[in-house]
This record gives sequence, C-alpha cells and structure tokens, in this order.
Amino acid sequence: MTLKNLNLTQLKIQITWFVLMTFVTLGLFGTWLAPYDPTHQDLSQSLAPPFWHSGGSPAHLLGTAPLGQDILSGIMVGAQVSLLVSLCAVALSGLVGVVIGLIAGYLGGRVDTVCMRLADIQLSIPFILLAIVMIGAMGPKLSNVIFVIAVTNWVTYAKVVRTETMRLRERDFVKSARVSATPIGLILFKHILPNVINSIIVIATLDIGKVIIFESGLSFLGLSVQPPTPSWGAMLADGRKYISIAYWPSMFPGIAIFVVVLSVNFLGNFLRTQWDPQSKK
Amino acid sequence: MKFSSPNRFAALFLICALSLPNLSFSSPTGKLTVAVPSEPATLDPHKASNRYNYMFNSNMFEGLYVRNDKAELVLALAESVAIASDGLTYTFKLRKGVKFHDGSTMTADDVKFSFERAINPNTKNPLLAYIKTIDRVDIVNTDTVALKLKERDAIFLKKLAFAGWIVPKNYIQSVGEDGFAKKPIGTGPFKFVSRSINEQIEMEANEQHWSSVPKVKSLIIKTVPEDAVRLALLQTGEADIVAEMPPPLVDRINALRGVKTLSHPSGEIYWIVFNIKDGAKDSPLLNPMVRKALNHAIDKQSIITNVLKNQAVQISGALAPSVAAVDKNLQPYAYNPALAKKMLADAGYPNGLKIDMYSSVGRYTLDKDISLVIANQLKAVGVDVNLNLWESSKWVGDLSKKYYPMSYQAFGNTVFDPEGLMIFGLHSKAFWSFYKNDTVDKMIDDSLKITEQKDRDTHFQKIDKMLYDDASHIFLWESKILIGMRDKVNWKPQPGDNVYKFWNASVDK
Amino acid sequence: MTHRWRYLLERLIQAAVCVWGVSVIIFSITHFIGDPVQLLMPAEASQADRLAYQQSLGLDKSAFERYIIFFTHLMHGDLGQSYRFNTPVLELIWDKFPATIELAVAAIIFAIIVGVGSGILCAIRPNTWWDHFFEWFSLSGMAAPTFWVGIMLIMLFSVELRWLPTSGRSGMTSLVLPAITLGWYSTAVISRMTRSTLLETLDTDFIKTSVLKGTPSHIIIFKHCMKFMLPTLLTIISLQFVTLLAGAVITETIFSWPGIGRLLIQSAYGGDYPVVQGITVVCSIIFVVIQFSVDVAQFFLDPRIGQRQ
Amino acid sequence: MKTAMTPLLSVSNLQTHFKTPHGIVQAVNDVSFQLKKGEILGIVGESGSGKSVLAQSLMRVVPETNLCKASGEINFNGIDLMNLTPNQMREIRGASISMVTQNPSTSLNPVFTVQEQLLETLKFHPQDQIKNPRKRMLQLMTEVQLPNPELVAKRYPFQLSGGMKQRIAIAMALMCEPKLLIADEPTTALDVTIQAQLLELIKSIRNTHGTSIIVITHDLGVVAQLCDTVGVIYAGQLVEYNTVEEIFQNPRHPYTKALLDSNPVFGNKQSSLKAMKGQPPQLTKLGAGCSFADRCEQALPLCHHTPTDLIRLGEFYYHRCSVPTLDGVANL
Repeated sequence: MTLKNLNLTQLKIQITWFVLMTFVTLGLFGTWLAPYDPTHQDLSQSLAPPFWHSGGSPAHLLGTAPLGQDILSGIMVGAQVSLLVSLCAVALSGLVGVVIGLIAGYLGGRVDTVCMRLADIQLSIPFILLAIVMIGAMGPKLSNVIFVIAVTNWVTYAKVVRTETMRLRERDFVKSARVSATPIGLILFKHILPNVINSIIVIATLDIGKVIIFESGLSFLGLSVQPPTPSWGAMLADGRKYISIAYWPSMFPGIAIFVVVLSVNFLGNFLRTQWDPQSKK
Repeated sequence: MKFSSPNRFAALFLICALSLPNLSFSSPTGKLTVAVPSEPATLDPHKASNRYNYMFNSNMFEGLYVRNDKAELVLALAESVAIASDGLTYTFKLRKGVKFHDGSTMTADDVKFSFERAINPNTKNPLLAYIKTIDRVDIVNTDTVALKLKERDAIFLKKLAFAGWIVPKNYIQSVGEDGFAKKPIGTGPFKFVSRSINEQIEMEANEQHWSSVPKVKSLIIKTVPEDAVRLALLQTGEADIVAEMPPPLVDRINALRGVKTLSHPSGEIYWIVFNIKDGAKDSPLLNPMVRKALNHAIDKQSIITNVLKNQAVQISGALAPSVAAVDKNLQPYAYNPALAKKMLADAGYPNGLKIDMYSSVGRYTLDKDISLVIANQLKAVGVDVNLNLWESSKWVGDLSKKYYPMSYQAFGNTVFDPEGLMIFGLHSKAFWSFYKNDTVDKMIDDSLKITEQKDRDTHFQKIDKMLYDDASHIFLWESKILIGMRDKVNWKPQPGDNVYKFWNASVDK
Repeated sequence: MTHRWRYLLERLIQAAVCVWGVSVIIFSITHFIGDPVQLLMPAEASQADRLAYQQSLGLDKSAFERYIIFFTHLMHGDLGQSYRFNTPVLELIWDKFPATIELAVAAIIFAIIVGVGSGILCAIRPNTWWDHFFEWFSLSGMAAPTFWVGIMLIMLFSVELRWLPTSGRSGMTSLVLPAITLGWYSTAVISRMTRSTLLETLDTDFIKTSVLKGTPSHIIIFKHCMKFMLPTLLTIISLQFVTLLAGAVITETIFSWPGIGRLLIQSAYGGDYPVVQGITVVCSIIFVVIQFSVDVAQFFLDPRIGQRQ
Repeated sequence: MKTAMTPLLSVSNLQTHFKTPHGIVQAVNDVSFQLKKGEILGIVGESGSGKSVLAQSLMRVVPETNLCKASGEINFNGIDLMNLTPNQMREIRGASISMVTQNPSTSLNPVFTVQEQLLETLKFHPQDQIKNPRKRMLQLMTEVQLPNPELVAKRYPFQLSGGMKQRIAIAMALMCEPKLLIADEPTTALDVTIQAQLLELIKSIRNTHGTSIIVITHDLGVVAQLCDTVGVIYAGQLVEYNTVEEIFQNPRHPYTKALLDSNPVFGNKQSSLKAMKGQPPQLTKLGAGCSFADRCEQALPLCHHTPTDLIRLGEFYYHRCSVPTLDGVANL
C-alpha cells in the first residue's frame, strides 16, 4: 500500500511537470513548432476530421476548423495566449494584492480599513459585469483582458498577505527591525515578504488555472482575444455551435484547457501540501 | 385571399367566402413551439423595433394593411382605401365587426388613437421614421378615417403594413401604458396569454378572428440563444420549429429523423461598407478604382458554397432579388485576384495598401467567420487588412463615434420595396449610410414621387447601376433564413421580415 | 458583552459603506458602455431623432447630476426605468430574480451536499482510492469551463439519454442540469476546502481530547469538528455566491434560464444602464447581506469573535 | 491465578510500529509493566522516547492510517484491550480509562462551553450510580479546586486561564469515575506554582477515588513527588521499571543513572552536573543491540549488536542491560 501510493503521487507529479513543460514550451515556441500557420484558411478543407476518422488525413492530425484552419497548429500557437494571459494577469493581480496586503497589514488602522472596504466592494461586484463593461469600453484586446482579470483578482492576495503580515508584525525580528529604524519598505520587502512568499506562490499557481478558465468564459461572451489570433478559449467557444456535426474544433482545445488547468491545480495542491505543515496528505 | 380590391362589395363577398370554411373547420387544436435566438424587448408595437417584435406583432396585431402569407400587401382592418389625387390624403373605410381580443369592437376612435400615439414623439416610437409623413388623423364618420400626409409618399401603404399597428384606445387608457405593454391586446389571429422575459411568450388562437382562425390552439415562442441548444430542442421534440440556424448545420438537421429544413430568402443584403462619407479624407477607398479592385478580390461564390452552405444568393448590386426587380444584365464583379492586383497597381498602389476593417461578432449570421475569410482574401491581393472584431453592441455603439473605414454589414428589408434600403442605407443623410453621391441622393429623393411600379423598378435599377459602376460597396449576397422544422408541422415561412407568421401553421397528431 | 455588539454594529456600517461604494463604481463604469441611444434606435432613425431620444432619457445631463438623481432615487427604493423594456427596473428584477435565486440555491445546495460530503469522506479516509478519486474529481471540476460542462451535459442527458429537458424553466427536472453546471466549480472548491479544514481540525488537541473521552466518531465529525469548522466553511460557501452569479450569466445563456444573469448581460450589451445599475446594486446588497449573515452566524457560533484579544 | 493482588492493568510485550516514508518507526518496543489499584506509575523519558505513543497505545488511539504493527497484551481489569472492537474500546475510553493531555490551552474545544464538554462525557458513558450529572460536575469542579464552579461552567475555554483549563480537563477525565487515569505531561505547560498545586490534586484524587494513575513526564521532580513506581523509557523500551525509591536511590540502568546525573536535584551532589552525551537514536534505525549503547559510558562491544538481557528485580520489576551488575540475575 505504502509504496504504491507514493509511486502514484510521484507519477502524478511527473505527468504534471511534463504537461506544464509542454505548455510553456508551446507558449514560447508554438509559433515555430506548429506545422501550419493557424490563421491559414482553406475553404475546401472546411471541418476536415482528425486523421483517424474516415475522410481525415495525416496532413491535419486533429482535423480542421470551419474555415479550414489546422486545429493542431491552432492549439500549439493558442497556448501563447493562455500562457500570456494567465502569467501576466496573475503577476499583475499578485503584485497589486501583495502590496496592498503588506501595507494594510503592516500599517493597520485607517489604511487597513480603507483597503479592506475596497476589497469588500471589489468582491461584491460580479467579475463578469466588470469584464463586460471594461472590455466593452476598451475593446477585446489581449492587454485589456489581462487588465480586467488582474483588477478583479487582487483581493485574494491582499487578504492572505494582510493576515500573515499582521501576524508577522508582532514577531521579534520585525520588531527589532522597527526599533533599529529600518525604513518601512525594507521591513516589508526584506523581512515580511520572504515569509509570505510561499503562500503567495501557492495561490498564484492555483490562480493560473482559474485565469485560463476565466479567459475561456470571456471568449464565450465574445469578450476575449479575437481571431485571427488563435486562443484556446475562443476555439472552444467558437467551435461549440458545430458540436453536433464536428466535435473536433471545440473538443481538442477543450482538452488542452482541461489538461493544463488540471495540471496547474495538481501542482498548486502539491506545493501547498509540501509547504504547509498544517495540511498534510 | 386578396383584399387589395378597393371594391367594397367584392371584399364583402370574399369575407363570406372565407368564413364558410371556417365554420366547417374544427376549432384550433394542438400546440406549436417555436424557438428563436432572441426576443422582443417591450411588447408594445409602437415602442419597439427589432425583428422579434415584428414576429410578435404580425401574429398579435393588424394594421389597416398587412402582408399575407405570400408577402403581398392586402387590406386588413380597412375594407377599402381612397387616395386623393395629390397623394396627400388617404381615406380608409374600416372593416365592420372586427373585435379586439377583449371582445370590444374596433372603431374609428381606435384607429385615430393608434396613429396619433404612433407619431407622438413622447411615445418614442422607433418606427416613427416610417410614418412621420402623417400630419394628422381625422375621423370622417364612425367607420371612415382619413390620414393627411405632409408630403407625398409612394410607398405609404407598404409602410403602414410595417408600422401602422392598430391598438385599442379604451383598453390602453384604462390599464395605462405599462399595463398595455405587459398584457397587450390586438385584433390579430393570436391572443396574448403570458410572457416571461428571456423565457417565452405564450399565445393562444383568437377564435373570434374576422377572417383566419389559426389551426393551432397554442403558440409558444421560446427564447433560446444557443445554436446548439436550439438544435437539441428540435432533436428532442421540445420545439417544433427552430429559427435562424447556422448554415453549416443544414446537412445535420436534414439528417435527423422527423425533421427537415426550410430556407427562405430574407430580403437582407450583405455587403462590405466603405466609409467614404465622413472622416475619409485621405482614404484610398475614395478612389473608385480601388473599390472595384476590392470587389474583384472577393470570391463570393466560394464563401457562399463553403461557409454559408448555399444559404445565400449572390447579388450584383445593392438590390435583393427577393425584394426588387433586379436588372438581369448586371453581372456580379467576377472573382479575379490578378485583375484586382493590376487595378490596385493602376490606382497607384502597386505594393498594396493597409486598411482597418471593423466587424461585429454575433450581430449577423457567421459574421466573424465571414469577416475572417474576406480579410484573408483581400490580403491575397495585397490589401493588408487589420481586422477588428468587436462584440455586436460595442460595434453598433461606436458606429457613430468611430471611423470604420471598412465594415461587414447587412441591410434588411422591412417594407418590401428597395426604398427602405435606399433611404435608410444609401442616402447620405441616413445614419446607416456611409456613402455620399449627390446624384444618387437626388435620385433617391425623386423615387418617393414615382407611384407607378414599373417606373419605380426602372428607376431603382438605374440607381443600382450607378452604385455598381461606382463600386460603392463590395456587394456580397442576399441571405436565406435557415429554419429547422419537425415533419409533423405544416407551415410555410413567408418571405422577408414576415417570416414568422403562424396563421396557417398546423401540427399533425 | 458590549464589545461584541459593537463589533456587529461595525460590520453593519461596513456593509452599508460597501453597498454605497458599489453604487458609485457601477455608476461610473456604466458610462463606458457604448452609447445606449445607438443601440436602442432602429436603423431608420435620423440624427435629430437620436438627439431627441438622448434628451428624453436624461443622458444630456452631467455625470455628477445623474449620479445624484440616481442615488436619491435609490434611497427611495426606485431603481429607475429600463430603456429597453420600458418598465421599472425593480419590477424587472423582481420578475427575474426568483429564477436566479432558485438556480443559485439549487446549485449551492448541490455544491454543499456533494462538496462537503466528499470533503468529509476524503478527510476521514485520507489517501485512499476514494480520496484520490475525489481529488481528481474536484480538481477537474475546477478545470472545465462552465459553458463547456453545460453543453456536454445537454448532449449527454437531454439529447442522447433523453432523461432531462434540454433547457428552459419548467418544473424540477429542468433545474437539474443547470444547477449541476453552475454548482460544479463551487462543488470542487468546497470539497477541497472541507477536506483540508477537516484534516486540520482532526489534528487539533481538542479533537484528540474528544477521542480520548470515548466520543462516538459521528459526534466528533458532525458536532465537535463541524461546530468549530462552520465559520470557516460558511465563509468559503458565502464567497462562492459571487462566483455563482458570474457563472449564472453563462449557465443561464446556455440553458435559456430566464434569470437575472441573462438580463444583466443583455442589458450591459444593449446599453440599458438602469438595469445594469439596478441588478448590480441589488446583487451587491444580496452579497453584502449574505456576508453580514455569515458574520452574524459566526458571531453566534464562535464565542471568541468580537472579543478583545 | 486470581488473587486480591491481581493488578488492574497488566501490559505485556506491547509493540507499536509506524510506517513513514523514512522507514518503520518502532515507537513502542516490547513494553511490559503492571499497575495495581490505587498505584501511581510514572513513565519517564526524553522527548521522542515513545512515552506519548505508549499512552496512546494503551488507549488504542494511535492514528490507524500509518500504524503497521500493534501487538502484545493489555489486560485491563480482566479484559484484553487489544482484542476489543473499536466500539467496545470507545466505550472504555473516557469511562474506565481516561486521559488528561499535555496542553490545556488547546485540549478543550473552543466553541463549546465548559459544561457542555464536561457533561458530554457522561452522555456517551451513562453511569448508573450518577443520578444527577450536573451535580456531579459541580462537585468535581469543586474537588479540582475551581473557584465559582457555577459561573465557570458557563464559560468558554478562552475565557479561562491555563491552570483552570487543566483542572477542567482533569474534572472531565474524572466524570465517569474511571479506574485508570493517564496523565500525559499534565503540568509541563503550566507555571511552576500551579504545577505543584496540580500534582497535589492528582495525589488527592488517588487518595479519595482510589484511581490508578499513569503519569507520563520528562520531569524527574514530578516522578519523585508523585509516583509509587517508575518506568524509564528509552527508544521505545522500558529500560528500567522499579519502585520510586529504588529508581532514585539505586538506579540500575546506565541510562537511568545518566538521567539522574544530568538533573541538578537528583544527581550526584558531589560531582558537577553531567550532561548526557549524544542524541537519542532515531527510532527508524534501531539495530539488534542495545539502543543506548552509543551513548553509554559502560558499554561493552557486545552491547552494540546483541539484544539486551532482561534482568528481573523481584516479581514485577526489571531492567534491561547486558552489562553485568552486582545484584539481580540474568534471566536468559
């Protein structure tokens, strides 16, 4: 029993790393690795099935989209958008959240009250509404999608960092730094931040998965990156109207999203159990 | 079933002839469920304008004139009309014994009230543009009403069939404006039962209708925005008719058991609109040679075959074949990329040009896909299109604020006359027109004064030829509306915006 | 005890501030939506008609003036008139809210039953096949986009198996698929959080004391652990409500469910400011009320809350 | 052979092993001892020596998930606890055998009042002789010297001091009039003054209720003050088990000696304080030899790989050492 379970966990981690490495590789080099230009249209090849179906050909391993674009290439290049959106949005919201959390937790009092009320307000406005309104106003560009997700996502970081900071503020090493007149910035970033970085990394990892799902939700509403830029969310959302005649335009990007998000979640969970003495496996 | 004759006797005779089969008919039975992607906002016929309003209105209300199932203009709530020789006074003899759904009789008072309400700016009637030529409404006697126009309008009767709904005066005054919108009453073949916003509208056969009692007892119009879900509803039998299916699904629907497809000309033309009116100072599109080149660069037939699965018909100019008498000699710009390249070079763009294109997503059938194909084909002749795809309402909202050099648009047919398109889509004064040509403007203005249909046809063909020669737009196609229907339903869609009229629909057991 | 009550009062004031803040933010950002006049007028309307219409909607006044009007009306419980439907916003919301509440409650009940249930089972038997299965199940629940899950469920249960209605709102059977679709993500989150919280709680000294007292295990889990965990669980579940509302927009569209989510997105797309503002304010009030109820519940569940440290 | 002298608890060859990623942990290794009615046994050892696991093993509350071996015999009042079903065992816990744990500030559930927690014990183990649970509770609270029992009963744990909480924990353990009370480091987390009071309290409980008590501690002072007999535990084994007098005055096992020597009060007054060298062994890496051999000053070469001799000291007591000593006879 013991060894079997351990191997299972190990295997899971290995698969997770493999998937994420592939994801990152595609995100960085997909454009060069893809067999075709994913925006290349060939109307005569509209909705060609994957190679294992009759009528499919090895030229398009995973079949083609309605306008004859190669789906495999779309997935390979589309990884870029998912990677970019998730990393940038998480980094941005993490940055904002951590700074607010550190300041609110360390200074306390009025500053804390203001920050926490802001967080409450943010939490009570539905994400989707902000997305509709803001992207509607600014246009469905990559940078806007990142911005909107970041704006709506900082609260988790702020709350966690604030709680931890409040706890750390009373610890001796911080007190002694304060007594020796260390500048606030230095205390926050040199003494407190390193102690909360693990929690932040765990949340950020899980958030990457969440952001990829968000992005596909925005695509469903027509609020995310628009073609010809290929993105998994858009391929999934656009393909859904053909689901009854051709599953491949939506199924394969769907599987890509699913596998990557699942792996990211496993990784996040794994990191948490590794770093958090409280939650043990 | 024609009531266009101004002869009162003939009309009366026809009514008698019509009421006979009604007596022998069994009363309406069964339920017809229709699933459509969107729905009317308000149910007040004087306060709303989208095509789902029209669907509701045409089953629920009637005007003095309506369109019959062949889309012909026929008298409805009026028995006859007399048009003064100056074309400014229309005197209507009202039909006797027409009852509103609450049992009250329609009178001249109701007609006067309806028109005054429709043209009152406070009503905020979106269809005001159609009938704002009405100056005043006079009651001549208990069953005669005269409409006085400010200026001559050759297609006034056609407009009445679209925007001249008759509503009950006493009822509205007693329940108020909101009360009426919530529980509307008309004279049409179906009565309103209930409505749940974003869910469905339930209607019931009006067995007291003066001419055509529907064959189905209950009519349910469901709002189902997802294409895949509408198809699923048809497949499971939860819906009998599903509207506006994406063309690629046509084979799939036909392959389903117990289900067939109907496709019908929509009267709606699709084109690439060049903005050569405002803010187009240095645009290369101002050069007709460039516009012609772009027309040659698009392989319309390939798009119709491969993307629209033949659910469209190519057009040469701006006129829709199902609406207007099109000049058969006018051939569409041929697909010829080499020629397009050469023409661009001749126009002074040997290395191609860069241009921004703005298209909506979800406003028109497959608008995203088609815009992508068009951008791609233009790229092939050296026109580097920077395609911006925007969510529909954002796209419309910015229409008046932002300069769209090029965009993929459609223009519908509401009055079964090219004039709708001409006045509202091509005249430089129109909101939806981005084209400016003084000669064309002048000719459009003239068209209102031409009453004889033949003369109108040739006049519009002349305008069409001018647009064609000027390559005012990239002319693409007239679309068809694709409908999925269960075999047990007997129904024929009617042309144009009139499609969803269920007077004659019946459902087999 | 006065500290404690003052704490509750503070929370109440905070809640009110939050609603006010939402009203300001929503009011400001709805200004960015495309011009409602263009969206509401038909193609045939002239520029002059459009200007007149704009004036009739009061859109020619300054933003500040309009906010003051909006806020005064809001204080009187008047959310204004929908541009598109020509009916009072409050009435629209009142009409559409029950459907969303029904869906959200069904979804959250599904999420709580499956999430808390599986979470407890996993925590009691950690590292068994059962635990691994639910870890996989939960994490995959967080990995599938809502609309995708919805379409797949329709394909399977409505079209293939014909067990459940495809869409619409007619009776309990039509609630099943949308509720599962909407609750899926929350189920996953709640399951994971229940598991880890319960594992932590089981590891505490006082639960060990309970075991040493010879307490039956069901009492340990459902009384001793639960009462201690409940405040945490309540917080997690109440936060899921916001996720649920966002999900409702998509779920309601897929399943043609006539609720507030669809109305919200239509109104936002269609430039119907008053409806967008109304729905958002009402939603934030509901959210704040839920948060406050959780605060009150925690206040009574956990005697330590509100005490001076 | 049942006589009046039949011990209340008789443990023989108790073994508790865990599996961990680093190997098998032999937390309790072949432990045997006996406890008479009214006797106080002290189990003394360093931290990590397995004394807490011993207590858990007696109550059979060792976490089952990674338990890989639990053998031996725990004969309690004529019943072998090792053969009971989990539910039978649960009925014994808190009723016949109860336990007080180390940290009073965390051992009470923060969200229940004191009286809810106290009365609950009786609810799970109804006792015929206790007619009025509330009266019983107040009486016990008075007995453990809680001021104002009526008021304290309605309080939540966080409103009480550490000492009060430990008194409540003791009262809770006594609710069902157990025959055996196991106290795991009952005073470690408390102030010195309160420690003394509590030790007196435990003694008086034995005197008034006749309860047998096992005190688990690392504190020799507690043992000296409280216990009748002492078991010295090292690396999961009882290396010496004897009366308190013998242990303090005549320690046999080198480890016991070292332990005493390292203590300022009990150590050899003449020589200076001697710190024990080395570290306790890792319980996963126990060889066949004596586990103390590496730190033992008297260790012989054979100690490192030959199992220790069990040297009986009278009917019950023994120590385990291969180094020949003057008294006792090797019992091979």
